[in-house]
Amino acid sequence: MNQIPEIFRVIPVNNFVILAVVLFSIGILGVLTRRNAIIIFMSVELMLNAVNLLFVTFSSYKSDPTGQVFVFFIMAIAAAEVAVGLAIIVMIYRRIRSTDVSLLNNLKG
Amino acid sequence: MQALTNRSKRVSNKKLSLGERLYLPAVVGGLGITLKHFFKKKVTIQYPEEQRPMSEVYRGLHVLKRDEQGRERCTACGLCAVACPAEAISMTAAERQPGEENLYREEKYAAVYEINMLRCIFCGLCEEACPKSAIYLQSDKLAPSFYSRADVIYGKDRLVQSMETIKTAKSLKSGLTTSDRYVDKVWKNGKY
Amino acid sequence: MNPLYLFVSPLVAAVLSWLAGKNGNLQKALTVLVFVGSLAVLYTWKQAAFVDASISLPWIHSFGIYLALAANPINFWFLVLTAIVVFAAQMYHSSKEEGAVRGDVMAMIFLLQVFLFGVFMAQDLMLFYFCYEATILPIYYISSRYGSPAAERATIKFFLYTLFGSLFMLLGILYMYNSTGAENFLISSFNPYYFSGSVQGWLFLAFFIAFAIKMPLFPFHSWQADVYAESPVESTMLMSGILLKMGVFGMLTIVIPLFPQGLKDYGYIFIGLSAFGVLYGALVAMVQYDIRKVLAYSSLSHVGLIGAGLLAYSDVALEGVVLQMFAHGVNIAGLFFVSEIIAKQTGTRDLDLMGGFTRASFGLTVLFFVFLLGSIAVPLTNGFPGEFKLLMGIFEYNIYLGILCGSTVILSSVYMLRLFQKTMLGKESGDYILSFQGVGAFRTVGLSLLVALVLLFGLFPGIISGVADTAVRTLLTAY
Amino acid sequence: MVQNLFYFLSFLAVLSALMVILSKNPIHSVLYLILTFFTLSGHYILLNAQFLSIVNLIVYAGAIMVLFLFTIMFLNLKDDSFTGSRLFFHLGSGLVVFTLAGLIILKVATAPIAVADDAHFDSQIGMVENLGKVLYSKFLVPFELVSVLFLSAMVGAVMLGRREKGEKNF
Amino acid sequence: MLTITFLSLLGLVLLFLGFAGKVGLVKNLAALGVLASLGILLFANQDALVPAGMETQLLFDANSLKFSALILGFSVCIVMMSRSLVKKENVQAAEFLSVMIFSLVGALMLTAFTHMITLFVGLEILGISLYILAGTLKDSPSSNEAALKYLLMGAFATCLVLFGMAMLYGATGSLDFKEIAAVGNQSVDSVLFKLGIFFLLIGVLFKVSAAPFHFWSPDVYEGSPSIVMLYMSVVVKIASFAALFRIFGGYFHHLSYFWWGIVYYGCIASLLVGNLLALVQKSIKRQLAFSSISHTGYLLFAILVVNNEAIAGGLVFYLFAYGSALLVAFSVMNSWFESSENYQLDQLKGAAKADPVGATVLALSFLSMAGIPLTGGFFAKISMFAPAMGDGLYHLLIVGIVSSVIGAAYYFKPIMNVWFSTEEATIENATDMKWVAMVGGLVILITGLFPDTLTSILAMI
Amino acid sequence: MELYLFLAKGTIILLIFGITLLIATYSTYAERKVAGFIQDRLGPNRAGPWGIWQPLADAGKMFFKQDFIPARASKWLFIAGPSLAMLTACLTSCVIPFGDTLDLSFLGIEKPVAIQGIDVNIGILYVFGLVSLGVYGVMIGGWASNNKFSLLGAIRAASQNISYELAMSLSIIAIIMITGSLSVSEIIKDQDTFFKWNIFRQPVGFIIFIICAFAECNRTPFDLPECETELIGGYHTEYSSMKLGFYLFAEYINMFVSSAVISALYFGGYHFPGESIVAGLLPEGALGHNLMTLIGVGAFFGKILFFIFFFMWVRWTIARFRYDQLMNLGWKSLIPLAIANILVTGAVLLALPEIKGYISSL
Repeated sequence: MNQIPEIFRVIPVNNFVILAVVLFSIGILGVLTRRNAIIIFMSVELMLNAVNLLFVTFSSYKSDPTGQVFVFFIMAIAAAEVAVGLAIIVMIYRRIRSTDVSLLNNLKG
Repeated sequence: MQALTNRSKRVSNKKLSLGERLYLPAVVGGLGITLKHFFKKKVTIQYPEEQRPMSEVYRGLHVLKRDEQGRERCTACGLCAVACPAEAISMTAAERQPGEENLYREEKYAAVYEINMLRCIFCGLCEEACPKSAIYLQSDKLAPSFYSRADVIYGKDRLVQSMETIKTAKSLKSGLTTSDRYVDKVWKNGKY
Repeated sequence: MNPLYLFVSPLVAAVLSWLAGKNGNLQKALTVLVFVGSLAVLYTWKQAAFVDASISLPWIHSFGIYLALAANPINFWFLVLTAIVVFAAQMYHSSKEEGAVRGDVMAMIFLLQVFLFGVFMAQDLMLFYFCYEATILPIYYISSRYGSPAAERATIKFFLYTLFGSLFMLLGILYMYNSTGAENFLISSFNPYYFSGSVQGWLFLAFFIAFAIKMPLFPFHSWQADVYAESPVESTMLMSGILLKMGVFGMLTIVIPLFPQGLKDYGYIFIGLSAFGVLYGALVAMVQYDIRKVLAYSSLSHVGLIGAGLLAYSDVALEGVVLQMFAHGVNIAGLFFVSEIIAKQTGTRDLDLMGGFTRASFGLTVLFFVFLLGSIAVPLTNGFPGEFKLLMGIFEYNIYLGILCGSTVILSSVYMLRLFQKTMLGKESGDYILSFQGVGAFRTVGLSLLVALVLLFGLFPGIISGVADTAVRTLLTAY
Repeated sequence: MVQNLFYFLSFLAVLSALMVILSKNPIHSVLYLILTFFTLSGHYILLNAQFLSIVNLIVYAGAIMVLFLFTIMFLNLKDDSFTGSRLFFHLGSGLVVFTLAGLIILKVATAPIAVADDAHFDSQIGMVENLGKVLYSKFLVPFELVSVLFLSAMVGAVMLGRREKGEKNF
Repeated sequence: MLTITFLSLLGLVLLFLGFAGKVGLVKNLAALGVLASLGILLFANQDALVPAGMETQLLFDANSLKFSALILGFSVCIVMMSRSLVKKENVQAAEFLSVMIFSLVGALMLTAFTHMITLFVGLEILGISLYILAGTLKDSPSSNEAALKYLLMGAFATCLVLFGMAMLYGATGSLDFKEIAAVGNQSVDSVLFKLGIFFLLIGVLFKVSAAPFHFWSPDVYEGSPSIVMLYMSVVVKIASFAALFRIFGGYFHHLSYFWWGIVYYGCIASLLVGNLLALVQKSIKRQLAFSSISHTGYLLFAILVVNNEAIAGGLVFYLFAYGSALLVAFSVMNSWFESSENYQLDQLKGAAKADPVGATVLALSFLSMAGIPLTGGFFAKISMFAPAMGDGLYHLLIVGIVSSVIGAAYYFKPIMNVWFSTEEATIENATDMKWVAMVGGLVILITGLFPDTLTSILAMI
Repeated sequence: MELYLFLAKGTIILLIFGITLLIATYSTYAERKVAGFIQDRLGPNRAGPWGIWQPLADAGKMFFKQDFIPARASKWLFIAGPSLAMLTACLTSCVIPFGDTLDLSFLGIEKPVAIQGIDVNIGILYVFGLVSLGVYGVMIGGWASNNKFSLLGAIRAASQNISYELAMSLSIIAIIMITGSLSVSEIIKDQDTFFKWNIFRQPVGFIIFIICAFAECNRTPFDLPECETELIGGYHTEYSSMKLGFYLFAEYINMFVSSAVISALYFGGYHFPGESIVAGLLPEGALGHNLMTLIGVGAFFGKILFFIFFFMWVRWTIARFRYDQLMNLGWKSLIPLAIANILVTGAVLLALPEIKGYISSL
């Protein structure tokens, strides 16, 4: 019963971590380079998913359910965040007819 | 306001009760009704195979009648065209030449007789107007559908009764349609 | 008598004068009352050889700060000077023409007096710092609110300068507290043996920068002239007369006894700069046309001398410091007082537009002249003994520095007499002089008092030195 | 077999993630992001976390991304193109991020990471029963508190998204 | 735990009351409720409702009680002040207040978490509520913009925090801070552990808006309604510092070789950036926003020093002094201006003539923020500087001093405008609740003159 | 013997897939037939006896119609839309157990083979996952058409699906609470006697579920996304040929799957009343077991067909909702009701052992 499945033996945990890091960096890049608020927000979701992957990976490899529970929390909270976020984006869109963050220049020092 | 009859239903805007607002009883009732219809006798007539019985006074496609000898009855008097509310009928009169007596009953005849079937409303006034009992609307023939505008104008080639029906006809009336018979029966009798 | 008296009475007076508002007579009465009261208290202390003149109450447990106040021979003359200069300033203000007297200014000056007493009597470093910082606020208020339109900028500069310096002092205090493992900030719980040489050096620099900016000594003086020129004269009098003495006091009671090694290591740099400041101040004062700026630079020059004396680290010099600081306080307050009267009357502060004031009021000319003489340090005025001792001390320290500082004797007479000549003598440049109504009785009495002090301490410097000298010497020999 | 699957999914994940941020059309980005989520769900299944994999689909692909798609369609966004003036910024940030990521990856690639051994391994941890037990016993309090978050988010989304009287635009 | 439950229910009740249209009741009940929750926090056993043996992942120890008390205390005032916002603008009282109260739940969680899950949930409850609050003024473009910027940056920061947590989890196999801290000792060389600490720290620094991760905060602060800005810079600051302190001053304190340098340079950068940029602002809100960054710098001292137990009190003191000063300043300015949400420095000119009491209190509060003696801000600064001095952080202290001076420079601008400007007053009406302002001023003075009163009150908690 | 297992399983999967398609195909026929009957008509009856070749004829027509892609449409997405709709629809049926196990020991397969694509322990979640993905097909298609009506239809579809998905899952949770498993086969196993069918235990849940199922399938009365009177054809206005066919077909597959899920969750799946009597009549051993299973499969399909009929029946009975009514119903009635249902179920579950204990103590 408690035999370690094949995948845990043939694929080192590092591979998953690397994949997560790559996805995370892509997310960061998206946040940094894109101007469309929605796409920035999507990049954030991508980053969250990279984190989720990390948690699941560690959780599975370490055989500890906490990580997966955490992922559950992250997912739930991400959903709430998206709801609020999209409401805000829609609000902005009503105001400036765009979601381009570089058009947001009311506030400058 | 006093209702004149007791047939009209008074509309009330009272709030629906909880049971009514659930809609479920109403929905179930509706389902019952539809289910009842599910098992009802079907009213479909499978047309080419089965045909609906036509009314005796059905006004179908026009026909220009011939008399017992096969002569065209129409004298191109134009009363039908005058009577036509849709102005669907047009004609050109011509004089009968010697030797054509077997073709036309009177000295004058319609060289061209056209009915625009798009205009025609199949009201039957032409039939009523005709003093020579030349035009009738058949009760067993429907005006077919058209595929081109040229088909719409019915000339004499398609309106005039074919000779075969004359031969088989036993009498003036027997060669005619149900409509003919009906008209004769009802009020054309007195005219002769 | 409880030292808290000196705290409480001006505080009460501050509230009262705020309430009194524009009522000049009430303000005058308060001024005199507090002045006399303070002097009386101080006198009783001195008579009792400062036996009961101390108090130590726990104030802030969590930081180990005590409300420790004490009057002693060293701070005695500072306290007296505070009373006098505050009196002078308030006398000026409360005797202004009808409607120009402000309750808030009076209240702020009284508040300033509270903090000044706090600074001079504080036996706890944090309390010292606290009051030291707090003194800025009233001055800032008066200068910014009632100064010329340019005063706002000048005072904020002053404020930031002093804040900058005093924060270093704060660091120093905190360092002392931490490094010695002391449970409190009482000055008595520190001594120089706690600090190694290099640490003393750093601490010296931290404290010195605070005090030097306050005084101000030569490289840190750039705020001074503007503020003096743009502020209302009350605050100029206070700043020049007493606020800068806080720096002197700090040097005397904190830097010299606690960081002798630091003073020795770094003092020579600053003594040179101070001595240069003496010359620089004097030279600049000579070419100024704004009457306030002349006095401001003269003050810089004098304070440079005091600073050099402090850094010279000898008993003679320190005795001179005490004498000179008292003299300077009285003289400069008087000078500003009189010059403001003149400037008000002529409607300008430009020396070129003044002149011939003698014809308007001979009495005022005399008063002015006496203050001038005191400032030049002519013998028999109060400036002389202090300057003499200071120069002696500096000569002992380094002869070239002595010569540099000695130039003040000549140069101060040059610019001061130029001042006198331009204002009092010569041809009057308008008929304003004829309309001069006189100084007024209250001011006359007050000014006479100041003049009397100039002469009194010129003739009998021993009144001061008798109290202070032994105490000052112990500062050098205690450790 | 498993390895190939892993590499295939990873390749697809990275590719679609890249396309998310490179696509000009926001709709395409959303779709690529959904694809990424699918690949990640695949990874979760590989990792024996069935429950999360399906929850990932339901929550992310089924709810969150629908919301995104919905909003984008709602707003009828046009293509968003990279402009020249920001090109250097793009290049720069790309370079920085990739350098940093590269460094991290180099470090991580060889890092020893402790994993469970045979004796401690439990293949059931990713199953819903197990997760449910942990969630509802150990983490009950935070779980309940998440409801506060949802309530707050709900109120906020309604408050912000609601059209005010007199507002003309949709 | 009890307080958190109470607050959640309170928010719910307010929401329903709002649906029922009882707005007046909502406003009163909100303030009363928060006050009651403060009472519950102080006088009730927090674990009263928790069954024995159940893990809550929350632990209300002395520090967290202090921070929580501070949070709730300030919140009472802010909730009371927010009546004016609700009155002035087109804002739904019930929604606004209940979201604010929900955010308090998050704030309290941030003071008491023992586990990453509670930390994360707390962060997000607070964060999401704040995104909403920032966008409350739907008609104002700046408010919209603030909400969006806060949202994007907040979400980004959350990701960084999570990434750090994931790495820590990978390194230690646990999400419990105690266990991580225990394992942390042995994982000096672990790449994952380092990465974890790094990202966690960066993320949290983002949240507390320490430079160089501060760039969102001025915009967000300026754009938000002023009540919300006040809320962010007081309550949220307390909560996030409580969290930062709990992690890095508490659990990971002994692991300082991992994170100390980052915080150190972050601290210096915050001090300089905040103060220098605040110097050139024309809008008070923006100035205060930058100054808030600089205060973040001072507060970071608390994380840097070795003796973290001792400085906790100082941290609380600082937060109290800063918060009360800001609160007082805002309450005065709020009553001065009827409609404008974006106070410009010029608007304050000559206000002292129209309203001397308000002006005095305003001046006091700015003095306190500048850390001038006589005010609480002075002892607040001392309580940060003294331990740092004990640790020998001389360079940091010098930066601190320089930036204090710069700080004083811009804090005096409003004072100067209020008091020393000769122009006619442009303020719209005098402080309507003078006694409130005076009490506020008195509090500042009392904390300045007798800080022991505050420390002894705090010690009782 | 792995090979046999593989073959057996493969056969079953193919069979399920085939039957799914077949039923969906004939649903189109049935729909028209039922519509005819309910409206006192005959329905299609020209292609073959009783018109049974009608679906094939339709399919043929669809194939040969012009395949039109609007000029400004997003081409790939335009194609992807119907494909996705079809894909998600088809994938769903694989976790539904159509019958009990088959004993194939004569082929050497020791373990009994379930008549089910795959038995995952989160089966019902799988269904939900796919159902929630179904909306993409509609949305993408609607958006890609570059037509306002399509877009409106797509947006309506999306919001409708999202709204009703919530109530749907909430209503299921009550069942999961009773059964204690997410696996569909477990849920069916739990309803082994007639009165343990969930329809009796969860009547409210059933009503919610079935309403939501209608909404999820975009069936009348919730066919707002494609309501002709307002939106022409909704999201598929611009579609023609087999792409349109896919959309329509997907709808029928969804209907089939919904019916299957309803039967499985609430009507005992392959169980039928009087099971034990039937079992008694059958021979012992593998043959009997297999026969029993097949009868069960028949029963299941009977139920499924009934529900498909029910779908159609409702379609021709109830008028279409207005959009705000739809949303109000979903958010203001169904979701609270579902939550209340969960609470009540939970309370009863907690109280049940007490009550039982009390009764037994009497």
